[in-house]
Amino acid sequence: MPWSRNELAQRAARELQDGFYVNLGIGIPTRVVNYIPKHIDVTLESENGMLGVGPFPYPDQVDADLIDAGKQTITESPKASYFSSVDSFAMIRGGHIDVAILGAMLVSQSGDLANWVIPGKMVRGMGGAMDLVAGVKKVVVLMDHNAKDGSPKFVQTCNLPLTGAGVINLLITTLGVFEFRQQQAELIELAPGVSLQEITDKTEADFVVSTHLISVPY
Amino acid sequence: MPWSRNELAQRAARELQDGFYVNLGIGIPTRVVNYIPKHIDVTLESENGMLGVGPFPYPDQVDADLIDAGKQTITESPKASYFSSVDSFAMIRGGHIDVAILGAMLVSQSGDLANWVIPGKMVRGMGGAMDLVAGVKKVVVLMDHNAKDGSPKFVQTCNLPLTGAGVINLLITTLGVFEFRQQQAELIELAPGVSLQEITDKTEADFVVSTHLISVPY
Amino acid sequence: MYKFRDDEHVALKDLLFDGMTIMAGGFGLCGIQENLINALFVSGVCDLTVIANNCGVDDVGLGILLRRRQIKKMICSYVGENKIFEQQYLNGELEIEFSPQGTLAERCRAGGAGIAAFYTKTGVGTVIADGKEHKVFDGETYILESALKADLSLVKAWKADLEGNLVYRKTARNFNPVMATAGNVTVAEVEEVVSIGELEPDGIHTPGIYIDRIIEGRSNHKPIEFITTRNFPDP
Amino acid sequence: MYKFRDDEHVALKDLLFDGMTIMAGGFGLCGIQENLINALFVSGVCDLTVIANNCGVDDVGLGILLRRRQIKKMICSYVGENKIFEQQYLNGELEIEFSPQGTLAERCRAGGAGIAAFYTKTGVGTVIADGKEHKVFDGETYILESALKADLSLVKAWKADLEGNLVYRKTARNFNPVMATAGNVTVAEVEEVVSIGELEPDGIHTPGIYIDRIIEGRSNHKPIEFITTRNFPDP
Repeated sequence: MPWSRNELAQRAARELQDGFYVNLGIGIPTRVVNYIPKHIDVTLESENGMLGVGPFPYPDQVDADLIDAGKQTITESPKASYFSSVDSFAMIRGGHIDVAILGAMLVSQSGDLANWVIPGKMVRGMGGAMDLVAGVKKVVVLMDHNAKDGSPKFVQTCNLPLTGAGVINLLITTLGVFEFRQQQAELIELAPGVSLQEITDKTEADFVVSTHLISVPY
Repeated sequence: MPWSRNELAQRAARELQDGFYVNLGIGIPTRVVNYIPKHIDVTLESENGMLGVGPFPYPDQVDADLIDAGKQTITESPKASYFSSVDSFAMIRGGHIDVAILGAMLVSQSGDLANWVIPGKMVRGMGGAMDLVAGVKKVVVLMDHNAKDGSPKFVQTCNLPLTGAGVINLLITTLGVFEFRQQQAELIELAPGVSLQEITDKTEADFVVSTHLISVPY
Repeated sequence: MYKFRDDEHVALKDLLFDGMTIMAGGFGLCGIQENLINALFVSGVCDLTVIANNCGVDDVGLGILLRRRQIKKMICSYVGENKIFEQQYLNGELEIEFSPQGTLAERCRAGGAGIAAFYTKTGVGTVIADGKEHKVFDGETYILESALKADLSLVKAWKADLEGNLVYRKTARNFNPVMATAGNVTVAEVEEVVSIGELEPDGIHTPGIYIDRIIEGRSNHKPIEFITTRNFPDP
Repeated sequence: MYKFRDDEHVALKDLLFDGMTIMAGGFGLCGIQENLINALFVSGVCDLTVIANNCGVDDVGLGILLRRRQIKKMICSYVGENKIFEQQYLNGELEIEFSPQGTLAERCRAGGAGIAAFYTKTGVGTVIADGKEHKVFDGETYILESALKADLSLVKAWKADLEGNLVYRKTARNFNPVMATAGNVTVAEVEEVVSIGELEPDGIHTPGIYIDRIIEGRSNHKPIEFITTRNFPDP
């Protein structure tokens, strides 16, 4: 059975290590915060200018001067620091953030990411996504393995404008986990009960299968 | 009679206007601070990272964390702010400082400045001088008109490594004042009692004489 | 004292001209110049090129300038949820230049810091790289991005002293400090003006050299785009 | 807690190797890492390329590393008054690369900020421009300067919390914040370590993300190069 969206977030949380600085994108990635193991100390960055993002505020704590990159009201953790957009993206582009976890529209077999243009809708802009994928040490992408109409989202070539070319390190879909090395995808893990046959059938991208493939019967 | 070094500083102070942000070089330029008219509010910048340099400290105020670009102990004025070397030179290079007043070894007729290599001595480096002359809105140079051996210091071409090419806006020597426009020098003022003949004889550089030349009999 | 102005209209009056380029700090509706933007609206200045990370929403922030069609071109990273914007864009009345958020910030920094252009990895292999110079450093490809400057920069800070030294509050800092450096003239709107000497010199975010005029904002609504909260814990 | 180390020797021990590149903040003797530099001296690590604005004086700061001939090359803007330095340089034992002070700072910033290179006006028409790419923007000539990075950065701050958030004091800030960003590993020496939450989040100069290890300096002599004072006013 495929992973649920919460299980995607839970699987992504396993990529986090003690002391990591992490940027979480809008959507499913924000749920990762619920699955960070208690014994691990992770600092969340928000690209509008802070390190040490805390949980949502209680209703009487809401502060208009304290929002995250998704423009939602947040709180600060005790170790928080604030800085300008220039300093924030110097940090991102300079490779100081350990992991960025992002959503995707399409992913290509060479690790290209397309997540800023939604077909048929007006282009609203890439925000900080291009900077994040170009700069962060490890880019983890979470997405449904297929679109609602069943069409593959992990494809040979993205036919949507790219956010970054060959930038993805790890792709976690509802059916499995792919690692990218030298812009070559390798299937390393299957969601419980998902067969190699099933994931192959539902994928357009070429990929190799790890000799250490993790496969759990449901 | 030529201007004394204090009179050079006094003449340079006349270039300052209310609200100006000013960088003063080491040597004679530091004396300019003694001649700033009381009714004028000028903010001194030190390129090691502060605006609002105050006077030297009283002996019991000396603070090792508070020095100017000449590595001398100083104090802060009430409106002072501190910033990093990066931000300091962003300010300088970005053209935010109104005037820099500097010393010189040689000046050429096209406004080239040579002040970082002393002949016969080991090269110690240019420090922030190249950044200042490239970035500050108005560069004023103060120097003796001739070297100790009588040789001209305002020359056709500098035969010393340059600090900047065509960067000088105003040259104040012990004999007079030259303005540079389109890398062409124009004599606009003579020190009291100095004749056009005398300054011409003691200058190697080509210059034009202003139709509004200020000449005061001694 | 000479930097302080009585209100937003007085502060901007002689600085505005049709066709000018204006930078405005802010991220979404956080750290925007409510009063100065209102003065822009009232002035009717038009054919503006606006450089800002976003363009407000329909009735708030830079969005209000769209009602009088004052903006000709936006340089931004994300448009936001803005129906009038979408309409004017689809009608061809409004031009957009998208710049990735970090590149946008860095281009403004370059403008203020005397850097003409810089090489960045951001956008390599995307439409953003089209027509730009590519160069390889240490085996990696970078693209050349150029500086941005403005005729006028509008910034919002928490506090200012009369010298123009500014302190921002939390994430309302965002693009404000960098845009303060890249305007030919910079006007700051603050919540509180304090005496010289009240701000800690080590804690000043924008030195007064960058600020030409200051107003104390008359209204500080500080609207919030998305209020998200958690429940109070059980007692 | 995991960033704090007992002393300067423990903090550096496993990070040093011959031939490495080290950045060190400081301007003259102001804001230098007295204890960490001493640990470098004691370690005997050699063939160093050192990137710093200056090289201390004979017996203080980076100057002490010259006594054991640990430095192979200096990248700096000004050598300072240093007899041993002069001697080793004239003997050809020491290589110097001069970079204008602002260009040096900006090159370190580029290294830390993912900018491969940038165009600046500084140095155009001087020996600094020799062999560098020239390009005209808006009628003005600029030269291309490249990023600097280091295997190890040493910085001095006033206070740190255990997360590594740093606050500097007055002009001792200088090159320290930028060098904190450009080291593969960065070690901070501070005068006082405080608990998490004690530093004002809006007032932090270097966020902890840049700091890998922290020590509280055992000695803080803070020597002064030139003591200049004025006389007490007449009573």
